[in-house]
Amino acid sequence: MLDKEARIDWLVKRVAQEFKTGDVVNLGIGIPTRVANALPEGIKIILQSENGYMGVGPVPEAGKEDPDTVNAGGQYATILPGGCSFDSAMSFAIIRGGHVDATVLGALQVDEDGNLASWMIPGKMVPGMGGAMDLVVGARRVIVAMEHAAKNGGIKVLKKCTLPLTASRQVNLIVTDMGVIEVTPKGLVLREIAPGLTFAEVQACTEAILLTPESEIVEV
Amino acid sequence: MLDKEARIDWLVKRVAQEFKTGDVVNLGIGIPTRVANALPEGIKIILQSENGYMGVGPVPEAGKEDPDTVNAGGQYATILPGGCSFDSAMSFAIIRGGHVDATVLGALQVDEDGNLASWMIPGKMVPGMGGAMDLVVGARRVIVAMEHAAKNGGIKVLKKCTLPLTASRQVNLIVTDMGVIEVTPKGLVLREIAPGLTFAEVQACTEAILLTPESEIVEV
Amino acid sequence: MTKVIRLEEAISKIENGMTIMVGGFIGCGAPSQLLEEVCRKQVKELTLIANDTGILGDAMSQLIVQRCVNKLIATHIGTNKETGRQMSAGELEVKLIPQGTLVEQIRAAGAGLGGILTPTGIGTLVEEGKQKLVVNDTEYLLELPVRANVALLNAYKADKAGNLVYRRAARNFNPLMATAADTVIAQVDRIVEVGEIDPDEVMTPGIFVDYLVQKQPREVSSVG
Amino acid sequence: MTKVIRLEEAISKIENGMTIMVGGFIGCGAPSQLLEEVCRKQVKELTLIANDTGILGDAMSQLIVQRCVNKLIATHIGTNKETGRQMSAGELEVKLIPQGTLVEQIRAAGAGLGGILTPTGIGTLVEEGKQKLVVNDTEYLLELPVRANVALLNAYKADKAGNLVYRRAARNFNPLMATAADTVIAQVDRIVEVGEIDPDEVMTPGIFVDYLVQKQPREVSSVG
Repeated sequence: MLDKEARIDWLVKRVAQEFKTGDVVNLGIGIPTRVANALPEGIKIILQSENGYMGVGPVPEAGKEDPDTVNAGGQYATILPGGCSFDSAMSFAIIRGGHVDATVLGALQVDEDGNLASWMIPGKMVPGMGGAMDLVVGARRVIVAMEHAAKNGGIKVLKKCTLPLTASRQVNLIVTDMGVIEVTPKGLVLREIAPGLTFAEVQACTEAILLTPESEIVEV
Repeated sequence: MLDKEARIDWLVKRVAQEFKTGDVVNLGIGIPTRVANALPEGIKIILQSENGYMGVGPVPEAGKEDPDTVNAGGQYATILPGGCSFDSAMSFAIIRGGHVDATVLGALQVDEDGNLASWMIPGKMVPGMGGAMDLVVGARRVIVAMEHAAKNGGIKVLKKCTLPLTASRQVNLIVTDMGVIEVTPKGLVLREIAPGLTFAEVQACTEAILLTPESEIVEV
Repeated sequence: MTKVIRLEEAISKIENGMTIMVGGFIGCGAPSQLLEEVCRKQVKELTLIANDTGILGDAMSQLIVQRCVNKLIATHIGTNKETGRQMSAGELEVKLIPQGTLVEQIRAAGAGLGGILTPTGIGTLVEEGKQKLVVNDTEYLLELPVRANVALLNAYKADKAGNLVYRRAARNFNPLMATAADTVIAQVDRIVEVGEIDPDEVMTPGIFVDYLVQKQPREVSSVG
Repeated sequence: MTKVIRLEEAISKIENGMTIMVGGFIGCGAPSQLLEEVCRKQVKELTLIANDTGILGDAMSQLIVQRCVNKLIATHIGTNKETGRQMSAGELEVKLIPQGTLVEQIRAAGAGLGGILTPTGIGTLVEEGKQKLVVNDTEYLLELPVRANVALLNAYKADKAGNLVYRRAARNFNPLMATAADTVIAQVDRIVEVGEIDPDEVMTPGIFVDYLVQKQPREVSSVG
């Protein structure tokens, strides 16, 4: 089995394979942000930043930061040639109107109906949903990219989310450090397993029942 | 009594007295357009053109026409310094959102409830409402500027409009070549009479009962 | 993989029976050369969504004159007498909509909204068949999104990524329609390289625009 | 009758208990000097409408830290821990709204719409207490307009007629809020004469803007 950092690398590279040139993609904070640097040779996607521009470029060189050009996480950013800026109404028209091909974001929980919980833990952490609810409803494809288990070992891929939802039935794909899971009408199909792991090991870390690509319930 | 052209001049000048410097005003085609050139000394208003700009200026000199700068009637126009252009969504946000202080427009009929008919004569003339319905609903003040009687002598200031309405209960002031009529909860009050006319002469050309400024019903 | 294509190829995206949106306001900002090609190709049975049908003689008006359209959604048809004639004769189905409402319906389609509530049209024929809602003691009409298969636009400047810049009153419906059609084609006066337009100058993000057609300069016919 | 006034005079328009809207996105495009003056003047019991409450230490965050606000409408408060603390302690009323919904609510107020239908929030806590409508077999939430007494904005450039130009990601909520408040005050880096901004460059028409405040250059404190 790979070590943790290598497994995250695998996850990030695997998400990056989901895109084709010209796709408009919104990447969330954290692991999803790393996808931008892991694209296969020759694939060029257009990154949207929901605070108001298209064509997110690399982090600026030290000393060249522009206080008016930050990403949705508040960090200094750049705009690539061919990019453009706009107000929040246009930004969310793009998002809600189905003009974003894919959004990649983290999750607290995700379940076999494609429900997503990512914005609050009642009584404990209530940062707010920001643009996440619009992104998850509006993007053509919703890809959850996260570590398979919570830091405390808690299970995150559930039969039914227990935390307040970000959106109902919108997740299409779950890519974790353990594998690639597609949300289908029949349930969660484990399409790929991370190097060195077995189906049973992934299922053991998952509450929802995983299906094989042949779409049969697997005896664990 | 003044001749017809002089009476229209009186009407136009009288409408122009309704504004104060800084007012945002939308002027309809025809008689209303003439108001721009009849403003009292020192009064500067900001004219909006619903096809997409603020700061309508004078007609351009011959040879200096810009095909991208036309008014809502399709005629060549200019934009004054301090003006700005925008798309139709912003234009009607300005109009519907209550950011236009007054709209001045013509009418086929207007009645004592402040109803306005200006956009169609069934089976005869159906040009469409264009931006008129939004202007009449959205402008803070709606001023009808028109000849008191129709070309065929027909009466236009009625008890109840018979033509399809442009909007219900939105007209505030009716300025005609015969007088200035305010729409009040009690009914139509004839505030001013054009030079050389009598109250009885105005009432004779009006179906709705006109009230004196003292708000008493007058025996004609 | 450039977005810049020839006029004929662009208009080949429009099939008989499609719904098209066309920018412009009484001709100003209308994509005249795209429209001429639609007429030349004799595309038929179109549903046309536009502010108006131009002034008799201009490119927009010819869509009606040449009977490419059998259903029209517009705000004003008074500047093209042929539209009124075909409507009266029962040859053209016409739906008239308040301008501010049509604008919001197109925007709603582009922005993924299910509709908007407007006070415009309350107490008029525009109410017919529509749901009314009361919010804070005021009555509103629920107006639904309006979208098209193809949008034909006019822009002053574009880069090869499809970012568009409009000029003066020629902007009007163009940027809204860019968001509300499956295929978006813009006729452009000046096409520049990627990077030549400042991000803040862009009025329509390039992601909305599928094809760009270079507008051809025309000889101005001398008078007399 | 110029719109350019002093900072102190501008902030005197804000009274205790008012509802204010403030542009900016985690500090970027926030009117920092206007906010500092609100704090200095200790305006109290404000309802604040903003995307977020800044990063602890910046001007926006100080509105919360200095307890100028007793009700907050925002989309995200994770970057200012004091906001969460006051909320948990019951000292601050917080209403969290999806960002795209807040944007449309502000726009609706400015554009005279009675509300908009959005799919965002269906099946979540955001539904609570809201009317649902079904359009073309899809469920939507009816979201109502949101407006304020005063809007505090940040712009890069303005002319003395109040026309505003924003820069890059500093645009965000600023142009929307300009349309949805009784009094609109903008902090501006560069104020130029009327006529110096091209009509097509303007992002917020001057008619929306009541007052302009010249942003004062600050000495950049050297590190270490």
